[in-house]
Amino acid sequence: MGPQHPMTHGLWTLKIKVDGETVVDTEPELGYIHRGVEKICESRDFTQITTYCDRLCYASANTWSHAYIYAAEDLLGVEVPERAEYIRLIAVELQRIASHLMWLGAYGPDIGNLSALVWCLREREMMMDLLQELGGSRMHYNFPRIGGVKRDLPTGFALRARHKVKLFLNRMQEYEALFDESTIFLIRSQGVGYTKAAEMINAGVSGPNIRAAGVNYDIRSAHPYSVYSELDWEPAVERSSIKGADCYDRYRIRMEEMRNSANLVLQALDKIPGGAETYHEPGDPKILAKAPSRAPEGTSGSHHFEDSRGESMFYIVGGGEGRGKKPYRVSIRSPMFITIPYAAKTMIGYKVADIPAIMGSFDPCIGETDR
Amino acid sequence: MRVVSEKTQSAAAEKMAKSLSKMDGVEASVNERVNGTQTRYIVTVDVDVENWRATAESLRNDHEVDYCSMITGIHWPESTEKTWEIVYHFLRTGVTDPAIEEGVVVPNIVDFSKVKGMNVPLELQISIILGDTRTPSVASVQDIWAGADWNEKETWDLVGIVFDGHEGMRRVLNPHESPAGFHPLQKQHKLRYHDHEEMYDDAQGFMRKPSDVGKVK
Amino acid sequence: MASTDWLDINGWVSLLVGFSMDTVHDLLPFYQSEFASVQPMLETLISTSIICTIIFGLMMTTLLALTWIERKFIGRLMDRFGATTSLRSLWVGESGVTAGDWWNQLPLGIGAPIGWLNGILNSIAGNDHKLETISRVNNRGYHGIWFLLPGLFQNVADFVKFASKEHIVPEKADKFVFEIAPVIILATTIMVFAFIPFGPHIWAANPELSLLFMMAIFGIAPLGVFFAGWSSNNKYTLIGGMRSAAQLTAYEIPLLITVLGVAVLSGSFNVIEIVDFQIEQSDTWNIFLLPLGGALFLITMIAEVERIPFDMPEAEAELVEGWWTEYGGMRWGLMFAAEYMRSYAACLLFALFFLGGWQFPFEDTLASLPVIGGAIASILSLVPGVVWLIAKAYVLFAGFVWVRASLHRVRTDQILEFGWRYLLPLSIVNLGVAIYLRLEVWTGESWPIWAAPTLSLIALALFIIYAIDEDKDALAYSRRPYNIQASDKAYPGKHKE
Amino acid sequence: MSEEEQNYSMFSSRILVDTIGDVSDDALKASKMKEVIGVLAGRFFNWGQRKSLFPLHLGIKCCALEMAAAGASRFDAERFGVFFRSSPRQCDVLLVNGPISKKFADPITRLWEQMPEPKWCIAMGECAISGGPYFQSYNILEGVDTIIPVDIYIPGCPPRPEALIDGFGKLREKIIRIGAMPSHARIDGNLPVIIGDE
Repeated sequence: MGPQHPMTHGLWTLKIKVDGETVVDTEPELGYIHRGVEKICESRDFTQITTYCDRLCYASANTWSHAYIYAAEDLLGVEVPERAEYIRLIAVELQRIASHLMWLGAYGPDIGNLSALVWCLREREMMMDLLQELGGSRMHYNFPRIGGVKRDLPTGFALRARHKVKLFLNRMQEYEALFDESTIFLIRSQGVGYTKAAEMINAGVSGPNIRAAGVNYDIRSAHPYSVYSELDWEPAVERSSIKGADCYDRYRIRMEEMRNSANLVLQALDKIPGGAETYHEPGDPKILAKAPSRAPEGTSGSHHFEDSRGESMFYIVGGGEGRGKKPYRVSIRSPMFITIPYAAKTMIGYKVADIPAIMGSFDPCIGETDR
Repeated sequence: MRVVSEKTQSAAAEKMAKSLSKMDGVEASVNERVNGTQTRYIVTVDVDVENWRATAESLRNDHEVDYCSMITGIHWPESTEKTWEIVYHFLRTGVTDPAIEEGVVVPNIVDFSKVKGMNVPLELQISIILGDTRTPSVASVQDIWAGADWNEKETWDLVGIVFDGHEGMRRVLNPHESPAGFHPLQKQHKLRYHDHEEMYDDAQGFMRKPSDVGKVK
Repeated sequence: MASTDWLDINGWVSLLVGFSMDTVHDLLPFYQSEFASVQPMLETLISTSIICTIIFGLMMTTLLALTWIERKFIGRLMDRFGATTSLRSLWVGESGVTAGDWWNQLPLGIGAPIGWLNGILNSIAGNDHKLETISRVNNRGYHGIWFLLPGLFQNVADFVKFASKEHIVPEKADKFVFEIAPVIILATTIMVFAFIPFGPHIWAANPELSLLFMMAIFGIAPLGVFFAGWSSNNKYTLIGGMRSAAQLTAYEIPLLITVLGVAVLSGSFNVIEIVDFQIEQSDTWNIFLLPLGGALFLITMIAEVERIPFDMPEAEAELVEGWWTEYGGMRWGLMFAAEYMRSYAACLLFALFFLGGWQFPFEDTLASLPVIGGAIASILSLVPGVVWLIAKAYVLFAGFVWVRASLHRVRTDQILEFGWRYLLPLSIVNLGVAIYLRLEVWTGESWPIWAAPTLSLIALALFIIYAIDEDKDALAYSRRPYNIQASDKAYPGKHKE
Repeated sequence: MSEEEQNYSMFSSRILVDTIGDVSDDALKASKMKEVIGVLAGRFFNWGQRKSLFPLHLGIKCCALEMAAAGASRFDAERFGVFFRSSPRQCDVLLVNGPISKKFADPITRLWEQMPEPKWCIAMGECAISGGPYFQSYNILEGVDTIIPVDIYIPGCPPRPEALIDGFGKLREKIIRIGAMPSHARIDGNLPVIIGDE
């Protein structure tokens, strides 16, 4: 199947050996949009790399640029003002909602319901409007800066954000009516694509896919990196089936994560220091700390980040060509690059019709996979 | 939210570093990293190539490091003391399958604020330094961490580091027909237009140097 | 006795043809006796061809609206507009770019009316019209006038484009079968309409066993589907063809048994007599007597025309476009049209078998009202029955579209299991009910007063009970999962065992 | 007619005359019927061609999401007869929305060759136009027009859905100008349209 195939959510090939309608063996084939970002980053300044990180995953741009920014701050040793951390958290969680909505919208046609796609994209537009107010662009925001954020919350953002997030929480009941109360969806998604927790951890799978299997491992709580520890929330955990997490559990966990993220956004809007309504000019020390632009030879920085698809990571070695203005090596850890081979193996033994159901439930994003 | 306290993490990191340093060819230390507003402790380990396999097995068995996050290969052609460096990033998650009681799964909810012992989440950064060689090679840990499988494939594909004992090594990102020995992240491969500085400042290329005549613009 | 309708097309045509033949016979200077011998045959031939043309035109024109209904309705269900292509864009160009007053290029000034019409439309719905301005701003095809039917001509444009596309036959395909498959599908699908009476006097052919004939022809198209899937030499199409063959054979049998129940109840294999039985003799639509049969017929028909949730043969997710992946251009357009014709035929058959065909709902009840009854009856008698029939078909098709927009796709094995294990026994039960009603309850002139209300109330109660159970089940599934924030304990769903 | 002309049909008056034959051609010339057919039929088929443009459901990178958003409820591309089909046999427009890597050059060329004439190609986004931010990469072609003739360029990273819809509008205007010509037989001098470059 592929590279041009409705199942793939992107551009990759899944070589499938079928016996009648039953899948016997699978092998993924990646690299169709391999762009060599890691090589290009070696010849860019630390600030220029953010745009490439935005374009790593087209469904969740903010999470990737923030992952890079945290690693770069780890490399350059920057203390970030707290207000900037809150603004980042708001941006990341809104992006997480948008990404999960995109997944849900893409998962509807996988099982044959087109209206789910259109509805989810309709709600995604609201989140993108909010992010557009922050970042200025529609998809690739280039929002975070080393040491802070590009811009403060615009005036009236809190009001609109609260209103839209609450509206979204109401609209989620529509999806649950469309998916959960449809027996056809249940018999399609339940009992296919079982995955076990320990097996997934050993295979490098993380994020919602592992939380669907009944464990609450979350980078945000295991390796706390932002102001998540100051907000009142818990990572959503799905009670999986005995044989492991199936597609229905992975669907449920993402719905729960959307609720969690909405809850986080609302809390952060309340708790943000200085209040959500005060506006600081760009470059104000309250939202942007001074950061060195050079990293000496041999220093390295790394950071584990809870992406909307799993654990994303950047490892940056400073002191490259350009006498430290540019990194010597930037290495990107993409969750889906590790997850897709594992997901391809989980669908052995199921029907051909289950391939989109199983593959889509892992939320593949090829932009980050091929880099 | 209940998160891992920094004290617990640093104590566990010290413990692991101490016990790792006992092995020969291994120097482990704990360094403190500040990211954002939080402080975290990373166990950084330097391993010799020949001890890597034994170290990996002890990590998996004695220290329950169960999650291979990333494998990075770095090429240092100009550097004096090292030509190749392989950096492993591991996580210790302490994730186990949830228990099953009377036919219903009971999710294991770990309270990260009071984890102890082997369940404390940890970050490891292991670096292996290779001397000047044409064929850098290191033992594969594919069978220890299944997550290392495609990481090693990618590292060989992009950087050209050979993993001994790796099953089914193939190109995953570059095209299959790309020439043997072409590993784009090695430093001798330059980017397109890498010496055309004016690619940035004048896109039309009015200020082209005479040396650029004939070069693709 | 047969139900009557003033729109007596068959009668008129036969009258016209007979009259013209008689005049020809009279005007013939010689060979009059020989002509008289062949005259009946000639009349039948000519009148049948005329009738077939009329029926075909009627079917195609109404089919146009069918696709329009689908696009508009599903668009509205998805908060969209659906296609809004208006015919006006044919003579005014594309958002400002026109080819000038092209009608002046026509010779002899025959394009003058078009220019005149365009002038009028511009004066009425030109850029000074506020809706027109809004439409220009968001670049919509709506031009403020309802009779331009925004979107209706999208299908015209599509088919014109299909006609002008290149025809590609895959290199390794079986060329003959590849070419013959669309012909089989389309021909059999159109042939079905020959036996569908659009009214008491609007039918192309009316054999005694038209019901059996129709069902037999309706079952040929899967063969063409299988041909198409096999001959394209493509894995997706082959799998799609296989699925289609399996699914359609699995659903033909319950369909036929359900239709047999209808035939038993109405005591005839002739469609027109079935409708007349509902209208004249029993004064009750079959849906009130055989509600189970109606549900079975609808489900099996949705499966037969391969619409969601039973559209495994063209499942976009795993098989790219199913069995017609390799078809492009006009062949694909024809098969596309054949799909809609099958849906249209399904709706028409349901209306004929269960909804009293060309009768206005509760016509007799309204006509029997004390005061206004006569007026209503006279008004209704003015409206030809074909209008009611097609209206019922459209409503049913809107139901199909609704189902498509709100349901997911069922897996192949689940489809077959559903067909064999549930629909087949239910259809046999339905047949038993029909036989019982016909033999025991049917008095010969009319149904006893309790029959229809009791049966429909029983069916309604059963459906409500089932629906409530269904909802409980779904709620049990969709209860919040085990979550630290969730207060309620998680419910171990069925899939957890 | 030559072999390749038999594959597609341009539906000007010429094809009708060819099918009818020379004798009737004279008759048609004598009566002004030929002009009528030419103007009416050509215009009719041109209208049908430009009013139903089916793009291929091919998502390469970021712009694929904007493509999906253009089909969704806020920017409703279906209003203008833009339906996404999954099979290249049934499509008119190849919407290239992302960088073309060396590995994907062959498949996308095959997709382009699988589409029946007349067909158009829209390069959406910087990556498809010139390689975009990856113009320096070792694995990315500098624009899709190095392998496929492109009709419409839509700049932006990614372009907004309005820009995509406007691109389809520009493509319609182009079809009015040059007619439903097959892609390889298009007359020289009809330059590709660049959105925003009036």
